Amino acid sequence: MNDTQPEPAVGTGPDVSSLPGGARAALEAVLMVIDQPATATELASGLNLTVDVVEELLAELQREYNGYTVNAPAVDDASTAINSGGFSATPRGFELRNIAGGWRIYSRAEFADIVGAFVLEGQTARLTQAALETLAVIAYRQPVSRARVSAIRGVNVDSVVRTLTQRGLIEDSGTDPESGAILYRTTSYFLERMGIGSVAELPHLSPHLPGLEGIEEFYDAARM
Amino acid sequence: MNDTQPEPAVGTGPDVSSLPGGARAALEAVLMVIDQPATATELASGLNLTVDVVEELLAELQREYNGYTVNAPAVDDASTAINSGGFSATPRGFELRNIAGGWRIYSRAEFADIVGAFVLEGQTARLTQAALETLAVIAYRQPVSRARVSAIRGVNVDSVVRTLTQRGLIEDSGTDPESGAILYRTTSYFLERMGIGSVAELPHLSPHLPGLEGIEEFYDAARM
Amino acid sequence: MAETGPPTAQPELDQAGKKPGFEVRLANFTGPFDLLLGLISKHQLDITEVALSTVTDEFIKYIKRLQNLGEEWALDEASEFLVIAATLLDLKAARLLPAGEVEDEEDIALLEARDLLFARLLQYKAFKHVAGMMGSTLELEARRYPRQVALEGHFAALLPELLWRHTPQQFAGLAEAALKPKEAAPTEVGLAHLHGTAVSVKEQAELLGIRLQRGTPLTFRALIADAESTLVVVARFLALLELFRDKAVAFEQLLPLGDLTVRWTADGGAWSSENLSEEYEEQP
Repeated sequence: MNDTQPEPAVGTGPDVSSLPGGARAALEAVLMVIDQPATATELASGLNLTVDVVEELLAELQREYNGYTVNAPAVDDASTAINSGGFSATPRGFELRNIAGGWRIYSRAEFADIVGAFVLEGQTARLTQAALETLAVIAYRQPVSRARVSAIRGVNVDSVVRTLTQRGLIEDSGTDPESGAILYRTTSYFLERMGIGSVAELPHLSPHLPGLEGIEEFYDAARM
Repeated sequence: MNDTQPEPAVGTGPDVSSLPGGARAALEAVLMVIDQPATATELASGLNLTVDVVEELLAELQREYNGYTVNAPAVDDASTAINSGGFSATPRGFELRNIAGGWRIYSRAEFADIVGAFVLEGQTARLTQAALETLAVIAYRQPVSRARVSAIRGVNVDSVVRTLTQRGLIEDSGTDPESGAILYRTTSYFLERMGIGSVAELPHLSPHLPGLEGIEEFYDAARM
Repeated sequence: MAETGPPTAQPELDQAGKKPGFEVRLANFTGPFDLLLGLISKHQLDITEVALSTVTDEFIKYIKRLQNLGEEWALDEASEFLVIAATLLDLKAARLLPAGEVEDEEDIALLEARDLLFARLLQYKAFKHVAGMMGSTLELEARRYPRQVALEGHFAALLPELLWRHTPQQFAGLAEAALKPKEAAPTEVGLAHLHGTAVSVKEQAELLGIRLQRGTPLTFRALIADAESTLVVVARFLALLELFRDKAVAFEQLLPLGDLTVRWTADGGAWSSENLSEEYEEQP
C-alpha cells in the first residue's frame, strides 16, 4: 500500500463501481497479481471501499471459486440460485484463501499433483551461469536492488532473481529508503550450501573492483 | 513432468477429468503458478491432454474471463446461452492473453490504477524518445549492429543500447560474420511488454514511408 | 504533420503545457519545421528553394531562447535537427549539381545518391513515427500486470535439490568476473588490419607550413599537386583546417567553387607543428 490511511475514506479515490465488472472485478484484479497475501483492510484502502464491503466481496469470490452459486448461503431468497451474476456451478482451478489474516489466490489443492508435475518439468538441479553470476553479485554487494544487479551485469535479472528466491538462496531484506526498491540478501541456506558460517567468511575480492557507488542505475535514472 | 514422453499419451498420467472442474479447472490451476508465458504445447504436456483440447480450453477460458458466455460462438444451438456451465456475464478482473508465444494471466487494464498501488516495483519507468527510436530501429532491422542503428538515427546510440539491454528489451544475438560487430535483437520480454506474439505483428513500416514503397530494401542494399 | 499551430516563433507554452516545436520564417515558407519537411518529402517544395542557412540561424536562435527561458539544453531536439539538417544539406547539394541527361555511370551514381539521401530522410521520419506508436503501445500494455507470484511453498519443496559444486574460492572468482567493469564492445569495424601507408596530419602540416612561410599565397590545388594519394590530400586538408584554427593561415575564395587561396598569417616562428592537437598524433 502506498497510502497509509488507517481507515479508508470512501469517495476520494477511483470509483471502482463505474468500471466493467465493478468492485468485484477490481478486487479480483488485485488478488490475481499480488504475491504477498493482503488483509481486508489493505484491500479496502486500495480499492476505496469499506472493510465490510470488501469482506463480503471476498467471501462471495471465495464461494464462487469453490463452485457454489453466489449469495445462496447468505440470502434466504431461493431464486438467487438462478445465477444472477452468472457464477460457476463447478469449482475453478484456483481458490481464494485467507492465510494468517491475508488473502491470496492459490491453485486449487486438488490439482496439486498436476501442478507439481508441471512445475517440475524442465527444472534442473543446477543453476544456470546467469543465475550463478547474479548470486555472486548479490552475495558480495548485499543488500542490493535488482536494478543495481542489472546495472552491474548489464542485462535484465528479473527472472533470475525470481529463480534464486524460489530456490531459497536469496531473500527480500526490506526496501531501499530512497528508491523504494526491494533489496535482496543471501539466506542461511546459501551459507549452508557454501559451507561457511557467515558472509564475512566469503573470500575477499580484489580491492580494485567497483563498489555500488560507481554503478549508474539506468533503471531508475530520470532519463530512462 | 517427471516422465518424459515427448507426445502426451492421454491416459497414463493423472486423469484430470475425474477431478472437480475437470480439465478446464486443471488448466486454470496450472495457469496460477506459471510466472512466464506458457505455450499450449507445454500446458498440454503437463496436463496430459492433447494440444487441440488445451487450445480449445484456453480459448474458452479467455472468452469466459472476458464476460462472454462459453461455447456461444462455437455452437449453433442458441440454448447454450443459458449458462450451462455457469459462466460470467460480466468481465472478470483478469484476462488470459496469448502473447510473446505463450499464455498468461494478466489483471485487466481498466484496473491498472488500483492494481498498481499493490504491485511493488511492478512497472519500469518510461522510455525516452531517444530510447524509443533506437528500440524501433532495432525491432524493425534486427539483427542489427549499433553502428547501423547509429547510421539510421544519426547519433551515437551506445548508451541507449546499454540501457535497453539492462532493461531486458533487447539482447546480444551474436556477431556479424563479416564485420565482427555485435548484433542486437529484441527479446521475448519486449514482445510481452508490447502485448504481441512475435515481431511479425509489429505494424508495417512502409505506410510510414510516404510514397516510396520498397525503399527499405533499396536503402539497406545500397547504404549498408 | 503533427504540429500545425500558428507560426509564432516564440517557444512559449501553449494551453496544453506543451511547447510548440521549432518554427521557421523563410521568404517562401513560414511555419513549423516539421511541415517544411513534409512539403519537401511530398515534392511540394523544392529543397533548392529553401535557404538552409536561414533555417539553421533560426534554429540556433530557437535553442538560445529555450536556454534563456531556463529550459534545459534541448539536446534531443538539437541532435535531431542536426540529423535532418545534414540530410537536407546533402539533398540540396545533390539537387544543385547539374543533372542533365543521364549519359555515364557517374550521372547514374549521382541520381542514386540523391534518391538515397531522400530515402534516408524518409526512413528517419518513418522510424520516428513508429517509435511514437510503440511508445503508446508500451504505455497501454503497462496497465496490465502479469500474474507473477512466487511458487507456493509445497511446490517449491518439490524442486530437485540443487547441485552445488562451487567452493567459496570458485564462487569468489565468479563474483570477480561479474563485478569487473565491462570493456565497451567495439561499435565499429577495426581498420588496423588494412595496411595503408601511414600519412601524418602533423607531417603534412609541417610541409605546408614550410611552403606557405615562403610568403607567396598558394592555391589549394597547388598545395596538393604533388600528393601521391587521396589520403595525402585529405591529410593536407585536415592540416589546413588545423592551421586555420590556430590562426596560422587565412583563406580566400573569390567565387563559389572557385580556387581556394591559402595565405600564411602567423608571425614567423610563432607557429610550430607541436601546436597540433593531440588527436592526430596517434592516427595515420
